[in-house]
Amino acid sequence: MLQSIGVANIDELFDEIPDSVPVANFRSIEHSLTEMEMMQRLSERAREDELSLCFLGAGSYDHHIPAAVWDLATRGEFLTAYTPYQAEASQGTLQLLYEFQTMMASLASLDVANASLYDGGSGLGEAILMAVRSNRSAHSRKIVIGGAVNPFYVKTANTLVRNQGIELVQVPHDNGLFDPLQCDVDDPSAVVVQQPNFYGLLENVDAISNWAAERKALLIAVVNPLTLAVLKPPGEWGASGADISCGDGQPLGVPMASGGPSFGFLCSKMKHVRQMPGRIVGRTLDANGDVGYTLTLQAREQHIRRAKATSNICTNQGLLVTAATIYMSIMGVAGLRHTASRCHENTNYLVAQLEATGRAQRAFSSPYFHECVIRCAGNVDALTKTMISDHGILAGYPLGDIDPTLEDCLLLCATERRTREEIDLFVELFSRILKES
Amino acid sequence: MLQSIGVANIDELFDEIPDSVPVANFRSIEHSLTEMEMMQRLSERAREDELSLCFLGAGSYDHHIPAAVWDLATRGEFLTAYTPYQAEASQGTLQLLYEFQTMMASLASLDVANASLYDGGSGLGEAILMAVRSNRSAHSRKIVIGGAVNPFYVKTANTLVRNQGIELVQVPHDNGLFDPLQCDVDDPSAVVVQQPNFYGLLENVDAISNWAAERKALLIAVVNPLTLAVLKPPGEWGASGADISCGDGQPLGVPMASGGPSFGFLCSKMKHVRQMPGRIVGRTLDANGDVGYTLTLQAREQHIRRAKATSNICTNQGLLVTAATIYMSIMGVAGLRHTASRCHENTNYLVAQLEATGRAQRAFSSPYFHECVIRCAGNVDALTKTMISDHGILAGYPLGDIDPTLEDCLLLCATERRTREEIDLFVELFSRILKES
Amino acid sequence: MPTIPTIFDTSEPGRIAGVQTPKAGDLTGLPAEALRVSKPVLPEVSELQTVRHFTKLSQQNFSIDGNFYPLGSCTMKYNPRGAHRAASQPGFLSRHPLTPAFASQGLLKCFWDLQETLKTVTGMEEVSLVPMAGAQGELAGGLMIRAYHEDCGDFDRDEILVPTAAHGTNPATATMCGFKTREIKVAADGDVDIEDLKRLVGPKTAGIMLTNPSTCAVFERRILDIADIVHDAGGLLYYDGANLNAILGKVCPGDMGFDVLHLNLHKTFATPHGGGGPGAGPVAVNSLLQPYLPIPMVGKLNDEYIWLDENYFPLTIGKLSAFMGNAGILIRALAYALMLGREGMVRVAEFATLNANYLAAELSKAGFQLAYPTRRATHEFLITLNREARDLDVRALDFAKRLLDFDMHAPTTYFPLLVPECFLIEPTETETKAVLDEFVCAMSKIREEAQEDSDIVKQAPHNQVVRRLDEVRAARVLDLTWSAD
Amino acid sequence: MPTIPTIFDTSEPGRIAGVQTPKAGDLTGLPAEALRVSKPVLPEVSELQTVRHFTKLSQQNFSIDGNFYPLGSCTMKYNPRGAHRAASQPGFLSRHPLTPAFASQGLLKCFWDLQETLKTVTGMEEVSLVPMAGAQGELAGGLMIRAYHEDCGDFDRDEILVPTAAHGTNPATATMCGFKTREIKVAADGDVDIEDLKRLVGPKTAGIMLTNPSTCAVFERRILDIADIVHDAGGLLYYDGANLNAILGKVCPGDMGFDVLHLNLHKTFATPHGGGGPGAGPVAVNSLLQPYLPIPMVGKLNDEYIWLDENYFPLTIGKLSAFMGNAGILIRALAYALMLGREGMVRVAEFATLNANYLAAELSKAGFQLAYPTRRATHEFLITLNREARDLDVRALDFAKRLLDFDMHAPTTYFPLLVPECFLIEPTETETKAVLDEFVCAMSKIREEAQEDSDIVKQAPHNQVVRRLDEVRAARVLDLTWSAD
Ligand SMILES: Cc1ncc(COP(=O)(O)O)c(C=O)c1O
Ligand SMILES: Cc1ncc(COP(=O)(O)O)c(C=O)c1O
Repeated sequence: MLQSIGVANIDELFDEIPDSVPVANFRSIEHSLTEMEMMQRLSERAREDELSLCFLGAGSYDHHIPAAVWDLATRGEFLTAYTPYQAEASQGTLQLLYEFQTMMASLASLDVANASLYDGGSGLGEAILMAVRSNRSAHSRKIVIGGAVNPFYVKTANTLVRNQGIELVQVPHDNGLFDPLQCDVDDPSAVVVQQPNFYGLLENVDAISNWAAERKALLIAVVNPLTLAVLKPPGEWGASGADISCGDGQPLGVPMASGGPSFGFLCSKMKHVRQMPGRIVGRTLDANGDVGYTLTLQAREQHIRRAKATSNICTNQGLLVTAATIYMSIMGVAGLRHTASRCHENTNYLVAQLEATGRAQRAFSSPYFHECVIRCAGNVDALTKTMISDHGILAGYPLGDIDPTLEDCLLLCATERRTREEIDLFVELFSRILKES
Repeated sequence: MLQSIGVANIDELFDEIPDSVPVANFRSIEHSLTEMEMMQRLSERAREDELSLCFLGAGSYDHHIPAAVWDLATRGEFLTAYTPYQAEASQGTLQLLYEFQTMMASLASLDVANASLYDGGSGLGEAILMAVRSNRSAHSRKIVIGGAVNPFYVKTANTLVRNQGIELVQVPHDNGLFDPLQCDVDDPSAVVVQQPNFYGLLENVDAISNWAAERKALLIAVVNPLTLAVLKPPGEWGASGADISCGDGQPLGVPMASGGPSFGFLCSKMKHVRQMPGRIVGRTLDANGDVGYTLTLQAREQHIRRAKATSNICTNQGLLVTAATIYMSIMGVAGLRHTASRCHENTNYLVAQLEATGRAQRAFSSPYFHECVIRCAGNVDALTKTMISDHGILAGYPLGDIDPTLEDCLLLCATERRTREEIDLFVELFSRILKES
Repeated sequence: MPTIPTIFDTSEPGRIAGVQTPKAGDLTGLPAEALRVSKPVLPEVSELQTVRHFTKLSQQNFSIDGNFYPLGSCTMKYNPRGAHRAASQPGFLSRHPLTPAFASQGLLKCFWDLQETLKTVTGMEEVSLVPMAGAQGELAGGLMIRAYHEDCGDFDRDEILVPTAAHGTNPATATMCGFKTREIKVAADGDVDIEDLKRLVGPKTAGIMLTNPSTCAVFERRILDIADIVHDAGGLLYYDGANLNAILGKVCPGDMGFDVLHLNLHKTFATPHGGGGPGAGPVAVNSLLQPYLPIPMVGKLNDEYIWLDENYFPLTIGKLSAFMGNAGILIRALAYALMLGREGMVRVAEFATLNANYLAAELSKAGFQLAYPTRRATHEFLITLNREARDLDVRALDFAKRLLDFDMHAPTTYFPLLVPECFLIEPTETETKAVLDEFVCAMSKIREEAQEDSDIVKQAPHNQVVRRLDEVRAARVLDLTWSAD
Repeated sequence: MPTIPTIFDTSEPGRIAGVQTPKAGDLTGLPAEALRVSKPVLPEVSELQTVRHFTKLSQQNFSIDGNFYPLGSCTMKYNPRGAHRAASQPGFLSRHPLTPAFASQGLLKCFWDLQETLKTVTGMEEVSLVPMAGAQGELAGGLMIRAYHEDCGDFDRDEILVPTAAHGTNPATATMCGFKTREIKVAADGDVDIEDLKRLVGPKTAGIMLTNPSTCAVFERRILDIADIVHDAGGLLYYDGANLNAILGKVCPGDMGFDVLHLNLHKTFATPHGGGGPGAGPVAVNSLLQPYLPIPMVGKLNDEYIWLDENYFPLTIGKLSAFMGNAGILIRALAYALMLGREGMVRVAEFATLNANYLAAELSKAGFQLAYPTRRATHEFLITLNREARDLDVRALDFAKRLLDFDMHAPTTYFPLLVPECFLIEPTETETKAVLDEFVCAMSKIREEAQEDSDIVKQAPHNQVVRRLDEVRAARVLDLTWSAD
């Protein structure tokens, strides 16, 4: 090979690198390990972190994932392909994405969906940017955010949008709920509401939706896609429905995996599609007139529109979308519905049993779904620490971390994976630890 | 569908079952579980049995398996295919088997290999039957078995062959070795020797091979295929080489998995091929003159030859062969050679360290490879129990179970997966436990 | 898709997958004459080359995951991925086979549960999970029959009866057990010819091997009579469980007079067949044969699970494998059984039978000839393409090859031998009506093609990676291993 | 292979995968107006139907595991299965993102190790692993540059310079950061036009975004001069790490004058691209920008690993994701880094460069035109098919489509925009010489075909599941979701 190139050795191939750039010094990097040695090291670490039971949600949920989902998603042809730039050689991924878009749009009861964003948090940022671009009638660049929108999402969105002169105005929650009447922004460009909200409570989405519409603000719905099998979908909220819906796809067959990779999804009414960021797949015809799939509306994207693109996103979260599409196919309508309702019933049971101990009660009284805030008679920090250290149990999210008024509160959920026995065990430990502390 | 068939309900479809056969009563069978519930139950059980370190071999070895091996072998197209009866729709499996046959035959330095038998034990049984069919010059149906052939294999083979009037004559081992001169059978039909033998010792295979040849007995070589990367292959033993080689394929990329599924392999000289049991794949041409692969020599098999078949085997261990073929491809010559030699060095180190404690010494003095018998100064049973219960360590195979003269002996090996630290830990525990007991 | 060079063709001396190659170990001290000098023919390729090669090869396989696969007698139904996952857990995969029972309670409990389930499923007294496939189950069964007669001092019983339609493993097994095989005729309606049976049965009869539904794909209606006849003559009844899918939860072999049987877990219990295997062929027996079961089994002693070996079963026929059969397949089967549960098991037989009868009805309406038109289909059924062979000069084999071009695997062909030009078709319960309808369409289309230009069918397949393969050449010009030339 | 109906086409109302469907939970008490009435369009299929559908779909994809995939700028090299396995362990997969640090020491140690490794690899002061792809890394970088200037009281710097050849994400990112983009010319030899740079740089310059090797696939030889020019003007240098594969272990971006950069772990560190993603785009900075890094990072406090959040980095640009980026991808990258080790990293650059230069040389000998014939290829190189377009009326696009018929993925086409009819070809270090030779053959063959009958090429592909797709129609007649009609 060197001969064909006409050099004497490999070093010569680097002769355009100026000598004044020092040679890299990698001495601090270890010598190479074999796969076996690498696995030994990383297995040890993985084992170190294993816990046995999870009652924590707050945006990432411990659901059952059918074995088929990842067996299929990790087939080499899905796992090791690039973005489907050559459509004819990527019909598998492209058709899958078309099916995904159909499922997501339909779950949200909106017209279109894109092929994913990074995650729920950055997805909200993109949704806001999209809304601002789309809502040309708005006078302000202010966005009203419901008080109980996932705080991690709000922070993330803020990082993304503030550089474009967009201001996020968060309305403090009222007993856990978003009351737009307590908002002093007259002309928001968009309104963001989450259903169920971060505290698991059901917002009055119809009223909020109408409130936004009256102000010509676009409505952005942050949702947990699994709950849409049971809850009224954003497209059907109020008189005209939400304009944009976004959220994190983790509940759809993606392991918690420390939060990533998961994927952000984005759905909207058709009229906003040209402001949508990210890949979109369309169905078309080939030279023979047969059906085929291809990336479309690429004129929105950075590789064509460059500085004027709807977003800079390029690599997205395709593999997770693959898994989610397979998950939704296996689960179907009934599977999703039953899973969501079972989570709700399990959480209901958990809450009832906790209240029965006399050491806990609901922090908010309005209806919740799937997840719930519990006020504890005792030190929440000590409780969660002991639960982990002594029992390997994640006992929920201590809300004091994000809201001082909820210092003695835990955000809890019991997914469909939690058995009665596990919940009973948790309740017993909960009560015992609080008593002893 | 019922309408098309012309019945009113499904029950009618069973109306040819006489009423006098009672209806099945499945009340003792549990109600159905979802995949999630089934996984919860079986995960609990799997976890219950986890141990952390393995120094046990005795026919099943704790080797590293590259991740790619099973990722590929469990692709649906390999995993969920049937025996390749329709060759044109099964070229994947067939070509793979052709490549497998090539690798195995070459490892053994023999001409042909079949596409697998059940396991090493039953494989020895089939090898003996094959030898008896093939050796028409033999006057007896006696088989001489070296004293240190894997006792589980011998037992299994015996179950298979004794019904055809074949007698296995085992020569007691002499200091762990097979000395054919101590054998009083004059006209064996075949001689079975294992290399390295069950005790890890290196037999004088050249001499044994020649001894068998002089008596017109076929020589059957039981081997660990991994060791063939380093040890002289059966086809090169003595003046004329072994006739048949068999063994278990577990060391080639198959997890220990409680012993199964693994696979038995069988290689032989070309002149015996028509007596070979099991599937064999051949390369041929298609109607266009292009290369393709198909099952061949089927006239040996039960579905054609019925009562006169070379064996009744039908379903074999194809998937494990798939894994082994991938394993051998990834590892290549160097990978297998280094793995085998590293096992040997690790075992050497283990033995040296154990001897250094003063509480153990080798039971046999002749050279061993990969695995070794250690005589312990103390109660072996108590040792192995404590090792498991207190430390999660499998401390070797107590040979007293199969040979009373070796009651205080352990058969030990340290594969390439065992680190120096693990071996040192083991030696320290070994010495401490024996001291305390 | 092009044909793929062998992995040896892409090999290059000295190339290694470094990340998989441990440091070489020290071999000093080993006798030189024990060491290898010749270099084996193994691939010398990178890991990527291996991955790409076998990915490509896999894509040249039909499979249940990719295709309708109505291979009669083989029960190619969906293999739940959950069962595979359950058995692939590290606690099971990394367990050494010689781990003592006290440290293997999780696994032993699985085996115990499966034994109990299979007892109920078969209606038998006791189960041994050891045999590694149906054929090894048959062998175990034959050896138990032999041991039983010998224990009764009955040394002359050296004949096994099988219907002419029997699967090849039945007579082959009889031979391996040291028996002779005698074939009984099958009557025109597909049932065993009772008169022929009566003629052949006698004091030399060790037993009879039967499937029910039979390999003619019909339910052997006079099974209880057959049982009486054989039992009265002092013989035993062996049930070949290959067709158990048809009657799961409906009737039990134990209630049909069988003394011993095997199950093919890779059929009825949906464990994947892996392109050839592995399978598992547990045997079940009534009390007569219980003492002879192959070891080891799992027992329970004061709430602890234990291995039952020759100490507990001194009359055992012995070991059939070095360790404990195909343990991993047994776990998959248990997982499947748990997911089916009581109600699911019955559904299996019902929908398998519904699908087969529907497909039979539709094919018949489409003008194809059922081998036993007056009989119900069971979980499978037989058609004969004799008429097509005669009138159109296209044989069952041609139909089979042409089906591949329709992206469907062919049914079992030319089995049983007594039905000419036959297809044994088993759609299984996991296929949808749409798929069955497509199959009927494909069959009709192929017949149409044959009517127009039989060469299309006779030269099929056309769309596979290879054209029709020359099997005669394969057996004549033996090319069984690759070599550089 | 036929085209595959959508999963909705095979759907049947009421069909469920029972084994995946938990018992329904109780919803009483929930307000009626909160509940869903409409039924979503989701598949109603069996598990087998799902498995078969997606197995079939997967087979319609080119991938690294199946094909040579020389997509320039994307570094499609072998994705070690071991790295994937390591990250797929239950201890990692089942970890909730809000698990406190004291119970996550295993994971945090992995992140720490990766941070340390990337510091060395880049020659920078500090690393944040948070960004989830290259583009998000760019965003983080841009925001840090902005924050830095604002902290310096320098509010007028609102321009980002990029070469005209830059990747689209660079200008798009500049916009998202609230900057304007100014494009600098590229000289005829592929290097940045220094005079043009000098003309554009100034007090409004916030920074410059560059790759090196550049998107023209040559090493930017005057990088140190560029750094001086920009720094002297008060701007900062951003390094787009997409091409880091070319210099791994040879030189560090930190030594070329860059202040901030991202890496694409899904390129240089071989994490699988999943048909679109996920990736990971860690950012590295020198001490100037350290205070602004996106959170969280991992720190060490008395031998314990801790999360570093806004309490430790009060000037941080903030969070970029709800939790901690693409954690699983980071573990894969660490696994890959461990397996490469010190010596492997250098090998990556050497063999990537060797393969690219060899392929460039061979293509050139075969008569194809290199875009920069006087330059060394780096890990990739550019050819222009301008002559073929002019003389034979076949465009780069046609070559690309025809290559698919040779079972090879096409290189990147029409990027960078300034080179007409170009292919950006990146063979990567994990391909063998034989594969490169096949590519040269295929290219020559296609040109021959074009000479004989250009329609073969212009109407390609011929052997794929679809013929050439009408992209114009796709954008005009928007069909983005399935509906029953
Ligand atoms: C009727 C019948 N009996 C026995 C067998 C043999 O079973 P196995 O392949 O599991 O050994 C088969 C397998 O095809 C069969 O169909
Ligand atoms: C030069 C260059 N810069 C930036 C990017 C964007 O990286 P990512 O796709 O990881 O967001 C790419 C990806 O193709 C690239 O090639």
